Amino acid sequence: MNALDQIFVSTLHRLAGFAPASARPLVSMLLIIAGLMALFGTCFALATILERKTLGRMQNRYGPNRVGPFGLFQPIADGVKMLIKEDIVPFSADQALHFLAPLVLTVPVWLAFAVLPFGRNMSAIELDSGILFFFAIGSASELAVFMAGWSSQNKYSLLGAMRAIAQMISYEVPLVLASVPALIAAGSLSLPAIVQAQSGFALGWVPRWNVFTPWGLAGFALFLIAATAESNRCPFDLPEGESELIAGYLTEYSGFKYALFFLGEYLGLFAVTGLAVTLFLGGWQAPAPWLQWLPTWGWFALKFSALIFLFIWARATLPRLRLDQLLHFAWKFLVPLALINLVVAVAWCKSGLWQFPAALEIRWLLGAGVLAASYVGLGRSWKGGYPERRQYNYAQ
Amino acid sequence: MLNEISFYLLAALTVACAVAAMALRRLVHCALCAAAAFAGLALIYLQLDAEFVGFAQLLVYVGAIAILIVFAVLLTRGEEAAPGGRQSSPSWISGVGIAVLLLAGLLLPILASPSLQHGAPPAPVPSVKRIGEELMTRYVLPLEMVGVLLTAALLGAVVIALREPSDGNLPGNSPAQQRAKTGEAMNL
Amino acid sequence: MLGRGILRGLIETGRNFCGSYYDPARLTTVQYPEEKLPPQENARTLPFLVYDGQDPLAGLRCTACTICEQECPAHCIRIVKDTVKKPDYLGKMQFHPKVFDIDAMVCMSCGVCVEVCPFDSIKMDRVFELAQDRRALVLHKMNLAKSNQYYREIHPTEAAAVDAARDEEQRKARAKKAAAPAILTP
Amino acid sequence: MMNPPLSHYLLLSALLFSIGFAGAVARRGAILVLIGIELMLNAANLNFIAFWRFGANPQALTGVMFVLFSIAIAAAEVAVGLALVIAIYRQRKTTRLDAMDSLKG
Repeated sequence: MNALDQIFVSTLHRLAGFAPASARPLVSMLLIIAGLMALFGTCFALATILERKTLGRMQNRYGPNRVGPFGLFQPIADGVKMLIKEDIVPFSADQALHFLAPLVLTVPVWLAFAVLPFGRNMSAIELDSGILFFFAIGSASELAVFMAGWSSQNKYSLLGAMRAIAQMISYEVPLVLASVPALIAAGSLSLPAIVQAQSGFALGWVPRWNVFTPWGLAGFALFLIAATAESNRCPFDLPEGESELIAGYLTEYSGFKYALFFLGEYLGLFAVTGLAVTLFLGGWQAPAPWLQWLPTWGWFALKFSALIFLFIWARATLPRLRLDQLLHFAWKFLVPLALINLVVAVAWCKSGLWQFPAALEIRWLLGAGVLAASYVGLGRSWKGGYPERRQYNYAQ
Repeated sequence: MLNEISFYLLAALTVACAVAAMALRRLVHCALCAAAAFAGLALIYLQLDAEFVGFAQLLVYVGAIAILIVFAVLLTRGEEAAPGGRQSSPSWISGVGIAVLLLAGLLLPILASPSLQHGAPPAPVPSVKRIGEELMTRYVLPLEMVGVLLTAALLGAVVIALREPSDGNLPGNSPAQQRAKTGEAMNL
Repeated sequence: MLGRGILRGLIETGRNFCGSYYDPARLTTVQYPEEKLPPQENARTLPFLVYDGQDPLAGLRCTACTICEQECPAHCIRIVKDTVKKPDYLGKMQFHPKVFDIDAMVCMSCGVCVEVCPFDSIKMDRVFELAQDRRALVLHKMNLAKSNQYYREIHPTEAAAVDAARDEEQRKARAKKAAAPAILTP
Repeated sequence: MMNPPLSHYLLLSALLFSIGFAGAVARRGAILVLIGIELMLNAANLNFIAFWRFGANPQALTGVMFVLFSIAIAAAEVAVGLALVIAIYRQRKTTRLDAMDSLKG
């Protein structure tokens, strides 16, 4: 374990060494919290600017490049603008809830980072049921969305909140179902154990990541789709679609509370991307044996930014889904596919004991065949499956 | 020492939220305080080193049941528009009285019996694997039955709450619409 | 197969993203203040008065015939005739405008004044950076007058045609003048 | 790292139980009665976990199992209960329990 790889862990121990022995765990935990918040704070700032620049580049334009070199000071300008803007609270709003909603949204999201393994023994807390903690924290954000929608006391934000909750609940099911195969393969709920289970290289050079197994690939795709929906991002950003309901549950918020909501949304995206990297892309494992000298947290950061680019890419390309198509898609396509994927994953793990020569290739083809067949089968019922013509009784 | 402070703090928070959930006038605030009480309880489970149960409680109660309650409150909002009469039944004094008697009935044996005063044994090593094995070996029948029960509850809830055409005068159910739905020509 | 459309879309935006770094066709933005698009030849914003020679006042082609003032749909032109007459390019004695105001706020750059002007004295300009801190947007004769060279620069073909026609008329007038004295003398 | 004695946990769960009971009995709104019942259920769960933690043999996960199943069943119960409340509200435009006396003799 070279020094560069453990640089953060050793600096943490050195810094925590200054504190008296009794307060050492507390001080080291505070240092970790400060480090994580600083890291993901700058990540949030960078993400806003990189997203707008990448969106621009994908639409044949530059993206913000006026504030600072290549527009890198744009997040500072946005931050200052957000702080300076007046924080208007509607008169009829439910003051207490209106104030609490952004807090209840962002605080749990910060907690979700505690459990992600950023590098070799670099996860804040190694919980035995880490992933259950992650999903429990993730589900608290729906309550915050409801509080935001309800406390603004206006029709549009309540409708936006209802849509957002309906979407987040119906996409939490495929999200959890898509992550279960990775747990089965690793045989444990704790994230560092899942990453450990993906170490090593099959056939000498193929890393043993979950994404290189048939059920892993399908699970990874399902997980990403459900993740975009969980964090209300582009193809599924109906609740805060500007053209739809002004800004959905964010309508009555301005100034710093609005910025907090955005921080919450981006942190939710980072947390779920971190989980996707841990579950399917082998966390901080190096992709090839001769690349293992690079620091492990470097690999995590690389995969993390690749996935973030994928989310931004989807946002630049895909049009917004209507609410009934969105829910239709979740319940009638993602959930059945996730269940089939679960069955294939169990069959894959059980068939690990086959010893005859081409066992791996046969298992791979079998799994991929079943999944492709079910994908095409379910897809056919979905292709062009516009819901039946709605009868507008008044409009006739 | 840290454990005791955290326990008393969490206990106070949970009881306060529970009382608020029962006493507040506006239903939405009650529902949210109830969610806070459930979350407080989940933290107490964590403090008791029951990790898996704490997260399960957080996931099921705060993530799902609180939203269900809040949705139910929203779907039956006609009530608040006409705040006829007081929130609690006329004989609420006796209700609370019985509750206090119940509390006293519970407290006396707890405080009296010496066997309950002992401290905690060393923390058991948390292992989800043990829970998994237990679920799959000794409790496999209850697990399947709970699965069946949940499916039945899911379908039952949907069927009960589904909007039947024969309901009261709802927008989509006026006689004119009825005929339209049954395909009779509506000569406009 | 479900998802083919999504993939094609992703590939297209992906090519946009990569292409924007090397292929000019995929990055068409003009950074306005630094780079400027060459304006089109038939672009028009506000009218201006053309003058020949060097002195803007003396060489002004406008003969204050007020046709443009009457024809202007937005009524944004105001002309006050001068009393003294001066010879124009054909030697004929013509009036000249003492005051020639165009209210730039009202002018909708329709170009009707250019069409109706018999003396080719008012043409459409191309300059669009008119923002200023003062409210003085009534353009007086002095700021309206611009040389013929400028006109030839901004509308080359049109200016060439106008100059050719004017030279033709001047040549015909000079020829007529050369022929006319023969009649008078005998 | 002294843990508070077992009796404190039992006091807390008794307190929660009585609060839930008081709410269920005293309040008129059907949804509030359901919340009260939820609180009573949670109080019972707390007892199980407290006895499991302070019990002689924490390896036997009976308490934890019981609470897991109780949470699942409580979720099912709330779902059906709220569906009933909504169905009744749709019929009678009220959730006040004392207005639902059509079966009274």
